[in-house]
Amino acid sequence: MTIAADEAPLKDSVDTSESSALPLEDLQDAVIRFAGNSQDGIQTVGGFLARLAGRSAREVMTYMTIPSTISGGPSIFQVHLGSGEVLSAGDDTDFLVAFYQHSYEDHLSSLKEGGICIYDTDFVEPDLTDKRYEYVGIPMTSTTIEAIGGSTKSRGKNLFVLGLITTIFQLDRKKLCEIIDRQFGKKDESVLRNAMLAFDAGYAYPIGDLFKNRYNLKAGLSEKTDRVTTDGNTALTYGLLAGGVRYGAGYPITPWSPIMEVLRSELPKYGGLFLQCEDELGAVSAALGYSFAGHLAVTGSSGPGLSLKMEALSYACMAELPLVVINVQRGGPSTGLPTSVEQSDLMQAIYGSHGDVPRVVLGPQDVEDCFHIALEACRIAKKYSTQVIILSDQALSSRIEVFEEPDWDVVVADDSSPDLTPRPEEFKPYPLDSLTQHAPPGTKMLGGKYPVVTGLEHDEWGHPSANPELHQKMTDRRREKIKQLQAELPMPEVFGEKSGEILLVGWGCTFGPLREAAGRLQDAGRKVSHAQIRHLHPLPADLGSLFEKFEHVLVAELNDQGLYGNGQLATLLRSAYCNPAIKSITKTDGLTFKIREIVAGVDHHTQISS
Amino acid sequence: MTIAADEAPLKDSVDTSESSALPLEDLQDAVIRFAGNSQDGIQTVGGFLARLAGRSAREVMTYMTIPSTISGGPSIFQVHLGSGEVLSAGDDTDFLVAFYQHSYEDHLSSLKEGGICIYDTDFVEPDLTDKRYEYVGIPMTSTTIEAIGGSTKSRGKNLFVLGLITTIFQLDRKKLCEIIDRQFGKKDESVLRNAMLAFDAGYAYPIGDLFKNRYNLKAGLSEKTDRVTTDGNTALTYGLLAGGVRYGAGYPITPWSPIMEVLRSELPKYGGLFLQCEDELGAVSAALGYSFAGHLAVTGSSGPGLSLKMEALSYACMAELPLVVINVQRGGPSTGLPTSVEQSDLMQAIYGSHGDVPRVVLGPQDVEDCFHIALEACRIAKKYSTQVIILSDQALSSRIEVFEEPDWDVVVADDSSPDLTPRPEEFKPYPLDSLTQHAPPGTKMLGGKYPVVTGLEHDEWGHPSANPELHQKMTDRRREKIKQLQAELPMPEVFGEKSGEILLVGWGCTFGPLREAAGRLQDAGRKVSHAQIRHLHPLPADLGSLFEKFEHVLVAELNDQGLYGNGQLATLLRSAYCNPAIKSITKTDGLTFKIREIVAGVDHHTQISS
Amino acid sequence: MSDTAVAAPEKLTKKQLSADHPTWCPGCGDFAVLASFFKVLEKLQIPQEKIVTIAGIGCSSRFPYFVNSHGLHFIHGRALPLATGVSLSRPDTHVFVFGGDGDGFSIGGNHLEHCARKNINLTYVIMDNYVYGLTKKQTSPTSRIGYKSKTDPTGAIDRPVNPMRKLISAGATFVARSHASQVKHMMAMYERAILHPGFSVVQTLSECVIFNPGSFDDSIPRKGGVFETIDEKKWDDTPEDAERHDVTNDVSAYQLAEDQYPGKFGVFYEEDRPTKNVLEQKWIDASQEKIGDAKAADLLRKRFAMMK
Amino acid sequence: MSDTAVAAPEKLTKKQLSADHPTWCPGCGDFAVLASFFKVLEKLQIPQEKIVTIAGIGCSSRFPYFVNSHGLHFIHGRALPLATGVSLSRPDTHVFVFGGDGDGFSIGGNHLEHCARKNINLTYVIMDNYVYGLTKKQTSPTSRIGYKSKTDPTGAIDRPVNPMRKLISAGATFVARSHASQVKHMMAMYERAILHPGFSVVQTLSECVIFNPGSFDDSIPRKGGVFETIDEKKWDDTPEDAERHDVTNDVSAYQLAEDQYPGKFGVFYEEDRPTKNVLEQKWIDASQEKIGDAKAADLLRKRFAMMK
Ligand SMILES: Cc1ncc(C[n+]2csc(CCOP(=O)(O)OP(=O)(O)O)c2C)c(N)n1
Ligand SMILES: Cc1ncc(C[n+]2csc(CCOP(=O)(O)OP(=O)(O)O)c2C)c(N)n1
Ligand code: SF4
Ligand code: SF4
Ligand SMILES: [Mg+2]
Ligand SMILES: [Mg+2]
Repeated sequence: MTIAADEAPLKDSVDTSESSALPLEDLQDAVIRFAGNSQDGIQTVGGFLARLAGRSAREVMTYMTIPSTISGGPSIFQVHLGSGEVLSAGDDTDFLVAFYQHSYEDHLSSLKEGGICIYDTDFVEPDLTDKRYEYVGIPMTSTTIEAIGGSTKSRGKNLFVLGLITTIFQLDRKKLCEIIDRQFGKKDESVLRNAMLAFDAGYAYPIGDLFKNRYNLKAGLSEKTDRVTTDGNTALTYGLLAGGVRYGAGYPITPWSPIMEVLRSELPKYGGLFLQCEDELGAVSAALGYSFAGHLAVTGSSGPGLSLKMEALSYACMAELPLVVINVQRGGPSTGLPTSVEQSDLMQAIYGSHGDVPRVVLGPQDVEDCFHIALEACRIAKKYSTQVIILSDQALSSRIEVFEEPDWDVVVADDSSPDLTPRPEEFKPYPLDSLTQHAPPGTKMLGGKYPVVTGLEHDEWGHPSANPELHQKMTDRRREKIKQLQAELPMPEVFGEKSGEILLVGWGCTFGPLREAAGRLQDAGRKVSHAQIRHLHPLPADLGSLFEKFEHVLVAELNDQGLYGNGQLATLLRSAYCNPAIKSITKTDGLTFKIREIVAGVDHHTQISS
Repeated sequence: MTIAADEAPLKDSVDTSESSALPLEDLQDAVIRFAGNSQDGIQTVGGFLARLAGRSAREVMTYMTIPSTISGGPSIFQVHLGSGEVLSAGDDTDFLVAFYQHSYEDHLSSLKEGGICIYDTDFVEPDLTDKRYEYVGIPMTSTTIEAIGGSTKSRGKNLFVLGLITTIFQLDRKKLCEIIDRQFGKKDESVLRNAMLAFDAGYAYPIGDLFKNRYNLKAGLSEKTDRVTTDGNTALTYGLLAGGVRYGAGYPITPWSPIMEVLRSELPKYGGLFLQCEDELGAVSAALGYSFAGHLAVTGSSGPGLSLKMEALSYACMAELPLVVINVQRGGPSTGLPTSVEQSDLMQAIYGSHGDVPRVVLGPQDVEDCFHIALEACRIAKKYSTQVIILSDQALSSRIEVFEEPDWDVVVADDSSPDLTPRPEEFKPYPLDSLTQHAPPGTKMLGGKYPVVTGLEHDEWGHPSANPELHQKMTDRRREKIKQLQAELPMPEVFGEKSGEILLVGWGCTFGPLREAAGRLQDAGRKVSHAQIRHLHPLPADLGSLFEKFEHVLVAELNDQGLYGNGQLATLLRSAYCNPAIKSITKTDGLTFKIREIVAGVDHHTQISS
Repeated sequence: MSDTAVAAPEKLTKKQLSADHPTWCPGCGDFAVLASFFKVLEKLQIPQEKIVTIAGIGCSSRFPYFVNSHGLHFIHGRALPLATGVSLSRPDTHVFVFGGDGDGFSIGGNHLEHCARKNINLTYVIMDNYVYGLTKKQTSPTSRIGYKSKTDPTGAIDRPVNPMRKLISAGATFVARSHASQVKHMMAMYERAILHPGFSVVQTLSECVIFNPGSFDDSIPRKGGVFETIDEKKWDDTPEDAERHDVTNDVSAYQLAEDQYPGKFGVFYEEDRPTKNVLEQKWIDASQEKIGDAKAADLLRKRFAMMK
Repeated sequence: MSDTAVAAPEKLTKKQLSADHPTWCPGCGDFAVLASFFKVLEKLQIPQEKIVTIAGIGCSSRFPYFVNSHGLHFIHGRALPLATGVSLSRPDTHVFVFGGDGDGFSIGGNHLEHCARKNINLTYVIMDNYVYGLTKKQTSPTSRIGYKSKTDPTGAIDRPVNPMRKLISAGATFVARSHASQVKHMMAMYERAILHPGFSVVQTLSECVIFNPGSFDDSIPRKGGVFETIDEKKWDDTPEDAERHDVTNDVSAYQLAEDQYPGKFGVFYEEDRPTKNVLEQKWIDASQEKIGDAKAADLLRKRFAMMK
């Protein structure tokens, strides 16, 4: 059953007249938090709203929590919809939709003063004497059951709420129906019917007596109404495909698994394949097998799995085999907080392998950037025959954002089959003075001598040697090629003036909160700028001189301050530039930064020192 | 057959009268390099000379190279004997003993001008026109064969040379015979007899026409003649035993294997055991099993194996299980230069695991210190329930030095059996405000609730929790206990003034060359001091203020300068103190520093900036 | 595991043994495994403080949280070597390892094999649901060919591990197979495994009702399947006995394990071979006898004298 | 490995195939393995540039340096998964893996098992010397009980791995055993292994003359031992044939492997089962057929349309 939106079974008789009589209030943006249990399908609803934003010239950012028990448990999905730029999922919420008493109790404090708590009267008994908020009680569960017919119990409550939100916020019902149809249309006929019944029950729910207003989310700046709505893991995955990755190997782990699952399904279409291995050691080895065979390959994992790949990554450096490595970071140490965000694997990415192992580390700053960083990683890995680690994280992995579709004719990599052109007699796989790619199997060696790729120190021909001068020269070679890359890296974009009192510096998923914080401080009259560093190792060459133009360089990161009071990126920056203006704002509570935490950190450092 | 020295089969008729007629030259110290093949037993001879030094109030340091092929190959053993402090194996040599043409050709340049090349006329044809050196040709091989009787071929040549050296340097023949006897006395009777025959043939060799002098190595400052002569691996191993380690697990790898081999043989005597595992992942896991069971345990490896332990070490941090971890570093990346020295695993030791993983890293500065650092590691691991990584290296592992026997009544740890005293109801394994040890299996929990040790974030009782504040607090706890250790660490000993122009800083095996270089520069009138850092992470608390008192803080390390021009320790120090006076002297040629390389590095940095 | 009959002063009950309420999904097979384990512990009356439950990572590996005993929740795939450390160094404890098919046969497959050949004294229960549960439905090494997972959207193609054969050939000294839907059978298997001196393993089919529902219906009689148990030789010289399975014969055990879907249930193999625990202890005893009552300091002093 | 009969234009000779002179100790068994490998390659005339030799770490694992072909010397224990990557992504090449008992059965034991069940198309020669050679005489997983090594000064106590049983139960599709002192036998085994389509393994006893001298004398006739070869079934309906070994029967193969010292030599097991290479290629072909001649950009465009 496929129902085009205009054929959607919304009965004409649905009476929305009463609620449409409410006065309209214009909103620039709104933060809505759905709080329930993971089984309630609130992610689905959140995803629909995000996708609608992508189709209706609005911006969106989402945030969700995942219960740590297998059988599910309390979970939230927060949607920040806006007409201007939406940079974070919002510190505080304007609307709280509470499904259960625990949802209400745990999340009420997230509401701004004057915010509205919409609750399910079938499960929640709010304390109406708390006058900081407004309360709207609706029998969500029973109304849904009534609408669908008793059998399916409370399933569908999420779509009831979606209907409700649609009417409250004057959302585009037709587009939403299309989106619902695409999700459920492929399933059993009854599934779509029930979904639409629940949706309509919410849409038609008489809210006239309950709300003071209806709301109008103004259309955004972007003209485009055909933008892409997706999460960071998905963006990253397709970036790899666009970048020319045709082979991959991995082992499941949260939150990396979705990347490997999509690659496993997609790669055969591209003539490649993804191998699920027995463990991460096998996975990185198989990936290096592809590289040796002449392909651009990927492996990845999350923290614990990355630790297991460190020995083979040391080999890859010595053998100069190209490889893209994904680490979707989560809370550590050890199994830690597997479904929370943290940025504590940066040092490991750079320094985790034994020996002097120069390699490249990149950090995408938002969902769209996951796509572009993946492309860049592919390019760098190939050009420099090096390993590029992409540090994504749990927040980026599951967060939904809207962005413009890439220009495929520009971004898609050329033919990525192995280069088997015969190599001339004088071919050296590791010349001291230039970049090269090794000769993969199948290549004829015209000089008659075939090469062995090795993890032992070796001469220019790849032949093992323990000659002291050679080890020095080859160490130089491995370092200098990464410095050559460094020379071509762009400086990070600076938001605000290029000199001033404070430069806020961050990396990865904290882009939004940092930029918002900078904006807020600028509005308050302070000379604050912001730069998000996407090239973490090597750092862009002129970064040190940018830093010198600020009184304070405050590096905000979701990791620990360590033994010397510096977060991981701050440690790197301080050591590279020896600039005591570089200070840290860190935390490890498994949550992303709130704007006010950054502002507080700025106040702290600038008061201390002024 | 056990021959006491005075019964040694040295015929009275051996005529040493002729050579004893040579004039005696007093020497403060002498560097002798034996260059041959690994099969020639030159290590044995070097070891005998070192042991003799330990017994005769002289100082010694040795240095050897190991051939990289299994079947053996060119190899050297260098002995630096001295009456004063002997800090390095010597940049240049006074005497070269060349067994083969290749030995002569490869090592002639190691001789100081005027140095003496003693060569085997059966194999070597030197270029006598090179007047920089003196030459003494002796038919070592044929004389040995003659002495022993043809059957054993050139075996025994090493002892012939030892005899020769004994007579040239007026060494204590009686003590040497005791040492030879101890080595060979347990074997077949003929082995000892042949050894003594060869030794005596060398001892009696008529050198009167060949040498201008005989030499007298003056007795040293130390009164002691019963000091210990051993290598770094051995010293470390017995340090662990003295420190209370009773259980261990590992997997073989050069140069770590000797430690596990000795532990495997020794531990049963102490009531414990060492487990050879299927791989390094199994080994670190088994070691954590012992820790959980209430024992002090050790695991170890070299670079590649350490990489494999990184995941489990992240667990150990989260679970707060005590563990001593040895890394006998070698040249990297990957398999690299397995029999060369390098200090390139420091960053990995500190930052190699995923997540924020505070742990302790120590670096012994000489062979004696290997023993004491091991003791200290045991103490810290137990007291702070933490993981202590000891970074030894290939040079320390095989280098022989002389030192005083420890005072066993002081150093040996008390009873190391698990603490199974019943725990009271209020017992918390991870209290926010104090150090504790977990309750090992077998402990009665008087409150009736039994604990689970976990790698998930947890509350004070060890119960998993994803509570944001708790994760922050527990991260603080894990960091602060290491900072507590930091507060009790002693400052490194400073050689020279506590302020001045230059502070030379190093860690690990470079102690000797750095101190010698500092001495040489001081002699040349420069204000140079030296400090070797043994506590690498955390660093002693006041290090930063020491550094401020010097114009230049030059950190010399055997690793690469990295992307920003800083070696690994320098990177840490710069980031901790943001002191731009901290600069690097680095190299990676698989060899230890020569004094002149350090002096050149000092000149380079002080010229650049002055 | 052996030496279990030591009775605790107060009687150990299921109530004392229960810790957190399991976080498994309602209907998960693992509940029954836990319940059976409790019952066997009640029966054997092992002192509570001597019970040690160890696990890696997975749904099944959360087991230690649900047992009120000393426990350790380790990293993925390495529970066995960790447990080896406990077993070898603390012969006074009773070491149990629990885990899933991914933990045991995929990432942990090599440790399993070496633990088996070394015959480490412990009991290992593999809760096999033919899928990665915790990470939400990827193919596991025991997933059947054709099984549709997130990593095999068109159906699994790799030949699965045959757990019984793997264990028998690796040298495990007690190898059995049971089913979470058969509490009595499970209890019997666990009890025998615990009483076996050495490395004892019970693969227990335990349905993942979320990601692999119905996977074991073929072996559940009330769902129309057949629960075929192994008829063990009684050595009673009857003609019937000739047909019965000799659990000490590794080749017939291997043969018996040929068909694994649904396969047979019961003890496949049992062998009396000295444990590594005993062999190492012998060496320790011999060494200690040799040194007499020398203390650590004496031993060290003596050794250092040799280095002079 | 399969598909090997493609003749190269110029004839491939041992001379062309030789690279560095091996650094093995004089007398090491590995020399003979290398020589036999050269002879088989000469016979099969695989194009030189299509030969890929891959190894982990160990004395035996230095093999690739001695063969003038594309080669890779990897890290300890992981040669098989690396070779898997090459085999799956480059069906035009011939992938050979060489290594020792430590590399293959200790640290690499799990990869071996999973490579076997997945039936990756490659040929693996294990040069088994019952010891760790490169690291100088530690006990290996195949060291015999009682063997005195640096890690078992009083003699090894752990039951060794039974390589044939391990391989058969893991699902390797060609499992054979040979001896470095028997060049003709080795050549026959290697040739059959190479011609076998799928995962083929030849355990080859190869004496370490330095650390385990005389270890295989029991199986060397000129040293008074017995070299007992497997008498394979000829399917000729003779009464003698009933006694012969059916290489397609995994249970009798398993049984045949019971005694491993000195054990039997020859092919224990051979099975015709689709390789993972073929199965994955089928999926690739089906996927590509479905998408017609869509280019990468088209596929991406289409996918992104779904995200709007
Ligand atoms: C090193 C590492 N790799 C991967 C993971 C992710 N992971 C956790 S459990 C698991 C597999 C779970 O399957 P199984 O062992 O069968 O247990 P089940 O959940 O089915 O009971 C995986 C892959 C991890 N935690 N650590
Ligand atoms: C991760 C790691 N662990 C350990 C080693 C050390 N190592 C190198 S080869 C080897 C074992 C060699 O034995 P085997 O595989 O039997 O080969 P052989 O030398 O006997 O031919 C070991 C333990 C290493 N290189 N890397
Ligand atoms: S996901 Fe499956 S295995 Fe995990 S608890 Fe739920 S039912 Fe059990
Ligand atoms: S040590 Fe042994 S295995 Fe290694 S090359 Fe020598 S003889 Fe061969
Ligand atoms: Mg499972
Ligand atoms: Mg071997």
